Amino acid sequence: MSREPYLLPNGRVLRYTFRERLVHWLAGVSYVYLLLTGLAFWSPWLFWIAVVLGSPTISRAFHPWIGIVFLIAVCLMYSMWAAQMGETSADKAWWQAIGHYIRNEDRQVPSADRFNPGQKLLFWGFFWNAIVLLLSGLILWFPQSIPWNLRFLHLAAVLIHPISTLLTIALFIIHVYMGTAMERGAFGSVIRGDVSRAWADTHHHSWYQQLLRDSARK
Amino acid sequence: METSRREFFKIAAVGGAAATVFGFDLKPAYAQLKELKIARATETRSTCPYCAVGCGVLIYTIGDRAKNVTPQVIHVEGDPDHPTNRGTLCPKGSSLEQDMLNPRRLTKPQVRRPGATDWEDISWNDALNEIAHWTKKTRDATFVEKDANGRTVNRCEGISFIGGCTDTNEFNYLVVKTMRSLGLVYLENQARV
Amino acid sequence: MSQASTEIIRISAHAGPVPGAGIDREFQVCKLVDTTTCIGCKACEVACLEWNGYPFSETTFANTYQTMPETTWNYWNLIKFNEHERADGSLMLLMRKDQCMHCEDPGCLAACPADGAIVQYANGIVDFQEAHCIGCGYCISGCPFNIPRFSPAARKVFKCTLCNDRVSQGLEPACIKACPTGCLHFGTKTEMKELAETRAQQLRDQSGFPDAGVYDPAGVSGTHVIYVLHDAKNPEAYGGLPKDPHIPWAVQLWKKPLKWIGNLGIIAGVVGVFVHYLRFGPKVVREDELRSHGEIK
Amino acid sequence: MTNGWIDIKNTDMMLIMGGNPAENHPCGFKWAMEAKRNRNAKLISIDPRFTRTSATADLFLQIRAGTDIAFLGGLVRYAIENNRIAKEYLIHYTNAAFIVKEGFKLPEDGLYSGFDSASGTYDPSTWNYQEGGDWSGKADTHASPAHPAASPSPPKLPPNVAYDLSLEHPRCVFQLLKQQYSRYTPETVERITGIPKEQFLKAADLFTSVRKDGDMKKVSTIIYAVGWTQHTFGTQIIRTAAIIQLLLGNVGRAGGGVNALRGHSNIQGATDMAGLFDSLPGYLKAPIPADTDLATYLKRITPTASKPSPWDSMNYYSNTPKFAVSLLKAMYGAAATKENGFAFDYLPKFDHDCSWTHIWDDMYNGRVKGMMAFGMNGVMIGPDTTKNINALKQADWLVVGEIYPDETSEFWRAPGITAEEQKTIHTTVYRLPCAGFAEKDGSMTNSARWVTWKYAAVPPPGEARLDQDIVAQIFLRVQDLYRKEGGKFPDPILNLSWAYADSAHPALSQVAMEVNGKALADLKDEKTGQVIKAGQQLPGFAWLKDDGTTMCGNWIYCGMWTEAGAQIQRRGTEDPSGLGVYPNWAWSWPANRRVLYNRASCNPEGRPWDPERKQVWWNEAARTWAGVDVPDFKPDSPPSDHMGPFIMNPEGVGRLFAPIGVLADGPFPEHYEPFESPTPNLLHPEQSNNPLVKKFQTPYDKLGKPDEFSIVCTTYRLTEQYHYWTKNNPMNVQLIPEPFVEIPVELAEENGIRGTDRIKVISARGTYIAKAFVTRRLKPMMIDGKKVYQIGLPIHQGFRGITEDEGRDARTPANLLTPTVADPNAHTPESKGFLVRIEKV
Repeated sequence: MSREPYLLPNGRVLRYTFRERLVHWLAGVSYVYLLLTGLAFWSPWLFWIAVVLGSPTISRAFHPWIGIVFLIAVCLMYSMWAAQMGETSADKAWWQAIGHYIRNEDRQVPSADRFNPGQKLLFWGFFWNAIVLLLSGLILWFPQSIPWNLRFLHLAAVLIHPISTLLTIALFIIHVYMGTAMERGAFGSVIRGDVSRAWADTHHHSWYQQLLRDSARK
Repeated sequence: METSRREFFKIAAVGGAAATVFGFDLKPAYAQLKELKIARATETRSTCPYCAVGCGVLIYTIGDRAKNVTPQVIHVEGDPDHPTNRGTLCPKGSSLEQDMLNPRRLTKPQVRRPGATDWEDISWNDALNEIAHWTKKTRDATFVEKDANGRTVNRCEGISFIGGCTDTNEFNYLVVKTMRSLGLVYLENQARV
Repeated sequence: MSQASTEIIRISAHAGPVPGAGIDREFQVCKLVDTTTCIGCKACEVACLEWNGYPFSETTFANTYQTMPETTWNYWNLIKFNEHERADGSLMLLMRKDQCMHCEDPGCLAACPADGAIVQYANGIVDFQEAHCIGCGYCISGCPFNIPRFSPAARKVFKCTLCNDRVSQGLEPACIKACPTGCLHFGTKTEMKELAETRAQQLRDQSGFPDAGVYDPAGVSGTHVIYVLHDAKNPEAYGGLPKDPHIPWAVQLWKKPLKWIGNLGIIAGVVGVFVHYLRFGPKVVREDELRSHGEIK
Repeated sequence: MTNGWIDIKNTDMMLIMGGNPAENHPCGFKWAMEAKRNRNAKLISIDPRFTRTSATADLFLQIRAGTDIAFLGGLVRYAIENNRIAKEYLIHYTNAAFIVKEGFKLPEDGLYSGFDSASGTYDPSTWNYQEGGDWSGKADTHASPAHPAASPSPPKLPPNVAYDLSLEHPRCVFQLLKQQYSRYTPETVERITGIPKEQFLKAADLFTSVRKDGDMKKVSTIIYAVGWTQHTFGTQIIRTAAIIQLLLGNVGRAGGGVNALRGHSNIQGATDMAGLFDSLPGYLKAPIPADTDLATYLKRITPTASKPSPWDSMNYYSNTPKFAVSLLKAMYGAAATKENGFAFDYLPKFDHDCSWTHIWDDMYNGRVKGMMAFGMNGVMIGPDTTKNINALKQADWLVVGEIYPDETSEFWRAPGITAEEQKTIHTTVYRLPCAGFAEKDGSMTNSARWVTWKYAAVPPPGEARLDQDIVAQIFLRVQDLYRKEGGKFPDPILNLSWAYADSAHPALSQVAMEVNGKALADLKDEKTGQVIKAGQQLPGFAWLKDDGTTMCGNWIYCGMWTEAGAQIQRRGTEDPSGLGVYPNWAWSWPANRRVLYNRASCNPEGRPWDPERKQVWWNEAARTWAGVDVPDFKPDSPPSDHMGPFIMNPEGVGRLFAPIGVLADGPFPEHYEPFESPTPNLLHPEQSNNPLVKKFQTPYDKLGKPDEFSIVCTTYRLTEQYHYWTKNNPMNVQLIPEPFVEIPVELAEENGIRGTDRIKVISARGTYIAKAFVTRRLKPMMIDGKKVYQIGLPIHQGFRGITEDEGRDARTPANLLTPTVADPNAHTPESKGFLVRIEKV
């Protein structure tokens, strides 16, 4: 864990460092671009998105390159957060209490560490899907280089790429919803980086308590 | 003088790529059907120069035979009226356009002097004069008027003419006329081989 | 050939009505390739290249008369040569003109995500529209015949157009016109089918090919290029003509059920979180608790 | 072709041998496919290789190159043994019933009677018909008159031939034919050709099935090309085919005939126009020293009728003097007078073989000092490229008219000739840029004898000039020199008729009109009263005169450009008979006749053999021959006159037996081995080869022995390429980019060769390098119990061309390998079937 002072002098708590925020938005923006261009090719009714984003040809040409950007961002996230995304014994209890969490009966939900199990799911979901999307995307990127007798790869990619995308979309919807509407203050945490102590205590009680303990030890 | 094949490919490839630079298409958006490239071209009826089926070919050239146009070949296809080929052509006939637009064609008279290791250009006038002199010199030197038995034979033994088999009847007739009059007996043709 | 036959009846990835849909099809065009009278002369290859004006490419000898292993983005028409031994030990040199089959139910069109990049005309021609092609290559996965070819230079996919520029002006395709032996024939689908069946019958009755037949695969609802084969039971022998071609199941799954499931899922997700918000609202930060602990003022 | 391209669609059976029309004449081959599709015609392909023609065949047999006479002789035997012959046709339309002179001997030992080993020639005086009348029932012994000693003057055919219509006389042509081919049993055929007996019998049965039970309705055709001609017995192979077609009654009939597929667009016209040392336009024989004046010459070349007395013979060549005099008038105009024998002395008289192979030999030996080559790549065409290159080194000058840089004009820098050596080569070479086909107008004659006019589409590029202008300009300058300086016998040069409006640029339309001929005085047809005024174009060769009142550059082309206009420019697409005659499309020699000898398509009573394929017939009411084609016959000769249908022969009938040295090497074809062969001649090992073939003596004229060179090699063209021309065309180069050698899988395995490996093909004369094409289309053969391999290589690559100039290819012309030995009749060299060995590079 970083040595940065998490309990800021102004009475707020540093939730995400600058590097983390940068990487998050690198991933976020690239994902959105991928999502929009992808959706344009997914449905004729959304094809206009590709037109708006330059031209369909540009969209097709940039999509895989932005995919690489997204993958880089995901890898950076992995290097930053993977250690904190391990499943703990407390997580199990959290999942059992997921119904309470959904109904906002937060008192009955076990307290969460820096990342709650939902966030961990988001992380790993994006991470593994990014890998899958990369592999299937590479095949789709260079369709002419797949020999005819390895055609099944191409066909598999045709199916896997959208399925994998759909999974990320599910995660993405929840992520955006929770980060904006549901947990007020979360959005600010990836913009400015800090949250209020109350916010930290509410949503990541264990983490906050640990921060307090660390600070007391000092 | 001779554009190499690789250069030729390069030129062609660049030309093809220019229309679509990195996906930006310069063509109008809703041009669904290509224009017929021979729509108003001039059609000339010719005969394929290759095998002896004698297929009728149509040579399409730019312009409408107006005086101010130098025709240029743009396409060749079979003559559908010709009873033998009925518009069909083999791979050789189908590629005749490349025979006419070929950068390898000879376009200047050349001479290789005795002992030379390369060609040099020569004017038509000089070339024809020199050839005429050679012809007369060799004919006069090798002409036999009477054979050992005193019979008139009037032949030139020192010159040979060999002709190809893709030139016209009229050309062949002129060759026979002129060469026999020079006294040639070594007069042969692709027809032999 | 009437202009009506070039009305567009299907458009790839097109939202909304198709201009020519439901048009009264006067007739559909069809190329008949009688492999039993093909002499592998490649006149069709040359005629195709000459008409379409593509540049020449370097080839190398590969122990065959075949010009190149496969068609390329600028070489749409290739005769495939195969030495084939019959059961009685006699040799056959099978020669088959390979090109776009112009499927009635085109896999390329089904797979294409670009609006208007692939269209099908009322006469049956499946045509790639360069101007609309985005170069994604999905058509390659949709095609059961291995036909669409990606050009890295142009970043677009190309294939045989069935010379729609000629056909729309009342001419036959360039390959058809050139074919010296009449192994290629052009006309309406109905008549070509009849001609093909007659020839197949003749091969069965007169020429000792009991399995001769017509290749007009039902898996893609028939094609606008049909073959007469000496042995219709073994189309693979003719340079890998698929026995039972159809739009790949992956493409079908993707374009039909998966699309609907996905669309529903996405809509359900968006609606779901909205409903959730209405029902439960945002999570509340427990400021009161902290305040009581004196951690915040 | 006796028939034509389109006429092939009328056939029921095709024997394609010595040719590969699917590859070399694809657009003509369509009519073979039409016959298959529309008539269920069968196609038999016999070739050293399984070709693309074979791919469409009903039956393919692999034959050893150069054993075609053995196969066809076997076919003759099979047809006779199984009575698959057209008896009535045979008796009335061939010389089957003619009785041959006593003293004639068949070549059981490889030699006919009359061979003189000192000169290596035959005295053909015994190859003649017996004089006499109806000999049926007459025994041989007491009928034969004393045999006269061979006369010094050339033998002549008797006017009144002895005959036996029962065909039983032991010396009648039919019996001799039967005897000649009795040796060609299926077993012998198998031993020589390598075709297993059962396969041979299958083919023989299939081909002769058209005459099953004597039915005359069906027709079969034989189609060949240079696979037959390029042998030291090439003419005799074609003779064998003719014999078969006469035996089966297929000549003159729609869908029948013996059909030579010419390999070049105007090879037919070039032959007709006599660009050949031994003939003059219209197949007139070129004069020889013995022709001391016009009368002697005309007497020698004008045949007299020779037939059984009750029969009639038109002997059309009795008109030869008219053709010859009209030609001389065309050439020398006013200078050709009755008094000077129409300037007969202006024509050169040849005294020895001046044919293709001799040109190069005589050039090598210093006799020929200058050469003009127009559109003719002599170095590549060979045979023996090395010899031709070395011959050119001896020449003083060479003029090449070409459209691309070619090997002949650059012989002095052929691969292997160093810059040092180039300095020692004293030949002056002029390379003149000529015009391509699209830049010239003029007429060309296709294989079906159709003379078609073409129009110029574009001007020649750069400084290139029209070929006819170049020849005219050279000639006019030579003429000028003789006019100014004098010289040896200038008369023919100064007096050559050159009445073209622009003498240095002769318009080909004017030349064509001269070739057609015109009246020089008012002419009147006594019968019809029709008059042709002086100066008018002649409507046909029947109008030609031997008194100098007509001129005609080529009598067989008379009728192509008449007062009614250019017949060769006609474009009528109607074909009322459906037989593919197209009488109003262009014009066909002779007299716009599309199928030669078409009188033979009717029975002796003048009714078509097959009422469904009616070409001509006798119209009793009008007392004339009528038809959808122009009858090749005397139009008012009723069947009762029994005029023979083969009006160009003095006999009036087809020749199963070719008498008095019509062919130098025998009246019947006999199997001889190619000069390089893996086996001695199994019929007569002591006389393996054609005894009349001349052997050359230069250091390059080496022949290989089978112990050193055990593989039979043949050369051929590919459909994608045309000779040495399309190697300059990027499209054709893309189709066939590199030279290759087709070798059997078994041979490849024995030598550890895989497809695309580079290999050397070595003959006694040179080495050819190319990639191996390992294929199952060539199989090892058993020749008299010995395994023999055949390989084949295309001829198209040389040392100038697109890929050659890039250095991608071995720079070896295929004709480095071929030997300089030629057919004694047609003088065509033997490029098909020679010996090589192969090595991996």
